[in-house]
Amino acid sequence: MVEFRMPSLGADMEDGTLVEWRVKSGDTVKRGDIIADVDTQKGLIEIEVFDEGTIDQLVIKEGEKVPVGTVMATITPAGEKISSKKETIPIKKETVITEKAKADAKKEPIKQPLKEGSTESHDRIKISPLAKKIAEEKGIDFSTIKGSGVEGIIVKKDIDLAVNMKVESHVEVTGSKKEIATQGVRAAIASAMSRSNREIPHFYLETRIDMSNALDWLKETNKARELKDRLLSVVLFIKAMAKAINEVPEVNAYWENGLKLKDVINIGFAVSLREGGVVIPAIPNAEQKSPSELMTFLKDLIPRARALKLRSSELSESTITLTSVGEGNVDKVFGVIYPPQVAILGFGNIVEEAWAENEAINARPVVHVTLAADHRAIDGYLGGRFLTALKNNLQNPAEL
Amino acid sequence: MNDKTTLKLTYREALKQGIHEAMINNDKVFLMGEDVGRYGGAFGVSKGFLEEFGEDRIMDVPLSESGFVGAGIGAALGGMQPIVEVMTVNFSLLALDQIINNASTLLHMSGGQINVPVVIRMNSGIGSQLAAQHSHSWEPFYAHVPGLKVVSAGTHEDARGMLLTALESPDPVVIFEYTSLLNMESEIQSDSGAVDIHKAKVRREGKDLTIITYGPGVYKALAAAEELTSSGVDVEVVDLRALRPIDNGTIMNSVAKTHRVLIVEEAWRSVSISSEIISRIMENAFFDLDAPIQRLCGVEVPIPYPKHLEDASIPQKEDIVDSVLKMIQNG
Amino acid sequence: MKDQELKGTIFEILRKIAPDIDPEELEMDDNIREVFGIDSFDFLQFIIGLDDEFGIKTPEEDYGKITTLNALTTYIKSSK
Amino acid sequence: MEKEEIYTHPTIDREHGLALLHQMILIRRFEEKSAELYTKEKIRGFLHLYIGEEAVAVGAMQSLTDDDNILSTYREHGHALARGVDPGSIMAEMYGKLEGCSKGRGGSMHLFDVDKKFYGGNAIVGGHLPLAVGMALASKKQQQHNITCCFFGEGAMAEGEFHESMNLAALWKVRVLFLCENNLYGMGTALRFSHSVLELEKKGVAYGVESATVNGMDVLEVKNAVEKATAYIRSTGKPYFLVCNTYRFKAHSMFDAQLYREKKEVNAWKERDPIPTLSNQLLKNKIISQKDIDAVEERVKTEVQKAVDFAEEGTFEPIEELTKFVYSK
Repeated sequence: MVEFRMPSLGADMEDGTLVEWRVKSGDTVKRGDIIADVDTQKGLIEIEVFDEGTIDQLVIKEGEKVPVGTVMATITPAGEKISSKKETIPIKKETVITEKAKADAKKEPIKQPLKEGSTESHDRIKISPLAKKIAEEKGIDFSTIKGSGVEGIIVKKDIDLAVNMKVESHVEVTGSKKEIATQGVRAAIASAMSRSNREIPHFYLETRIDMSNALDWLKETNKARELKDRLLSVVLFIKAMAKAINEVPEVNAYWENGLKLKDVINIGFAVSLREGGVVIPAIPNAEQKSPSELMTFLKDLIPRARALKLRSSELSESTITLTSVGEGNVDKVFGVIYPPQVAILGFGNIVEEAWAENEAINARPVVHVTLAADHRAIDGYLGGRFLTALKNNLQNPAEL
Repeated sequence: MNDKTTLKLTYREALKQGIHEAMINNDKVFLMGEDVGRYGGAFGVSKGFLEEFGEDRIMDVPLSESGFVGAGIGAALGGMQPIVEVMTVNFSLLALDQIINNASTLLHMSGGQINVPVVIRMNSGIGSQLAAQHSHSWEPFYAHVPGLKVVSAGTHEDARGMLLTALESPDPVVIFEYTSLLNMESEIQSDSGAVDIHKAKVRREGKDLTIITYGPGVYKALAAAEELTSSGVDVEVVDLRALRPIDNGTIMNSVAKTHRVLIVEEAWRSVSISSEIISRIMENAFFDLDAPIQRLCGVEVPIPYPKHLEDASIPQKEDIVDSVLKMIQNG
Repeated sequence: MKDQELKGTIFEILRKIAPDIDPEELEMDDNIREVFGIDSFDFLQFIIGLDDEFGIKTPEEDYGKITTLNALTTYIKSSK
Repeated sequence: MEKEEIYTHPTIDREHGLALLHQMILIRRFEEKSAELYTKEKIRGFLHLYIGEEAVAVGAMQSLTDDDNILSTYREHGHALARGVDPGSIMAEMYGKLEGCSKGRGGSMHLFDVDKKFYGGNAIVGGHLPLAVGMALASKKQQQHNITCCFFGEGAMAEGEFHESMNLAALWKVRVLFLCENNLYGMGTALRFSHSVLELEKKGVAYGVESATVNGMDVLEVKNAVEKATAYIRSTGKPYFLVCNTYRFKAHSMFDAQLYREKKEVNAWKERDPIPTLSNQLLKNKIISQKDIDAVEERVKTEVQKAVDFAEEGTFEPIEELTKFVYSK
């Protein structure tokens, strides 16, 4: 018995509707005879039969729509009872190419096996792939780091800094987070200072500045202000320094086989930590801030610095540094330059000292100011002009 | 320049020397194209060749791009080594059926029996206000077709040497040459000859950022890089040269070094070579990226006729400098 | 306001300025700024604290009169 | 029907007559089997049957030598079989098997056999005409005198490439036989809807190409016409344009309801079926007997089944080989 099935006339033909049988059971058919008319999306098509013999049974009725391959009729083959096996074609479709093999061929092998995300879930932190890779390799939890890249994304520079802040000598890190952080600070200072010593040929200048005008102005100003808005002398130092930089820009630069001027004035303000160590956050565009703006800025900056809650960008943007002796009765400090800067200004305490002027001596509030500078970049003459400008600026505090 | 002597010549001159050497090397090589003979080449590249090699080897053809490009491909099937010059890439659209359905597919359809060693040279690109129909940059289109090798002669050295190597290839090679470079003078080694056509090339070493480009973008990127040194930015310039197959190795090495990428091309931005390069970098050097990849491409407009608009529709040196500075300053 | 209470408030202000110090260690005549390393910046915050807690607006000239706990408590009591 | 040149039938010997008959019957049965296998989803893609046009392929191949190049269209099974491409390798190709003449990569429309100088089926109408001109150009440049024979339908004559190729062939004086199988329908478009001038051979005159037309349903007439054409080409080195008026009995391809033509017209042409046209002439002139015809049918039956078995036993190429044959190395 041979089955006559709904033929497939095109790859896009799924089914056919039997419109009319051209034969009935008992009819004999030979190869090529039209056995039925089938309607398809292309129109009515005459269907040939390829086997020879007599129609046994018409299985489907006219008007029926059936998918390709459905048995439509059975035929008793002609001639010998069972036509030679070879003649009939096996119907089963070749199991050809597994879906998976086809998919594999399309996908280009991705070179880097995708690393399993190792950091726990935290809201979407924008970090560059490179920075993330280094952070993971160096075990840095970057969730606290504030990025310095565009739109605040964390970039390699930020991670490198954090890595330096971590204990460099791989000391077994124990104790509270605070301790770890302060050890980090110590490590950062150590590496910066040794690099400075290695690379920068320091030279030093010093001067004594009469602070009478400045302090008088300060007293008058504070009298007129609310207690919480009172100014401290340090803002006058910052302002005077910023103005002096405008006059001698060479001190606000970096050295890279040649002096390269910085176009912004970010004064690194040294904040000493009670438990030892110092952090130097930058006061960006110091020259544009008025003394009271500087005061408000410091009120936010210093406590955060002390609590080690600084953004890494704040720690890396300074272009020149201001340091001071802090409390106690040391009268001057010679700083060590923070690479790649080329200068550091050191302020002692304001102390009452003998001051000789116009052949008379009297007691004046005096501050000892030192300048440490990179002799590759600048030399004594420029350093001197800078300190003189600083001195003059402090003589007329009202213009600061 | 090292001690070897150098040769000062125009890009046109370099092209001419390349063809001349090819014609001398092998008598199966012949040049066919519109106005290549009596007219001396639409851009003067084959001037004097008709007198030197004769009509049989310098064939002026009628304006039947499909016909004569198809015939060139047929001649390659028949055992010759034709250099088919399509006057400009703009006219190659008429011959695309021959290039895509015959040249690049016969090897595969015939189960490896048939090679098509044809070289198709096309002058391309923008400049001198030829307006939309004469200012196309179809590199991305041709670079999309498996079976073709596609190269871009962005320097004098490549204009001089790519053809020679292309003629050695048993498979069809499409060479993009550039109208805007024709009159430009530069120096090449006096013994400069065949050059590789499969590898990209670092035209300038640098460590801060990589510019990836091809064609007219190369000299512009180099000029921009020079200017950027004064603002302390050290740019590496990678000339793709091969647009199919693309040389991943050179690209990924550079990305691993600089971590920042700017891609420059004149073709329209969408579905361009830059789109492909960005995808490959994402696939192969994702963890070397410290900033999102940026690109400067052709503005998606049929190239306008007026000079200022034409200039504005493709990246210029100044645009490259600005983009690099912005990328560096943004960290 | 008894001395004991007064001292407690002063200690509170000090802890706000320097969280990791222990005011209990302070002897009545120790110089507060030196013992706890309070610089001019912290001291200004301290003065502001006194103003918030006791409503005393210590003028700059009086800074010298409040260097020890003793001096401080007498100063506060006298200014109320 | 247009007036055609009448050829007197030179006496044809028994052996040659049987050979022609055998080739036409092989093509006919091979195509019928292909249709059957298509309905059984063994063959996919497009399938364009040559049934009805056998006389053209068989007639033409008689005067084309082993050195001559052949370029064909997607209705190419007849040309390939008549050219001697192995039926098994054609069937395997349509099965997409590695043993196919194009390693399964081309399918029904892209049969290639360079040993037989059979440079493919081309599926872009008219796309192969410039190739033919180019191959003939290459022959000329290498002082070879072989012919490049290019089969195409009347539909291709509306393509620019026909006009460009005819002009180039005449301009460059190269040995191309432009052989048009005019089966009156470009897929579903009758001749009168695609050509302003219906006497197609006239188009050759415009390019100074020697042109002629012949009854494409009589293998002997086609044989003689092609003999004349190839002789002209070999002696003058100039191209020749021959239009064979023929007809396809089956649809354009498998999935075609043939809405564009009348059954009446199909039956009328079936009256001129090229196979009985030959066998009756040979029987009438007592050159062969009915027994001979039955023997040919039997031999063909085995040949076709052998081809099917060869295809059935063929293997599918592993996916890893996917990007082979894109470049040479």
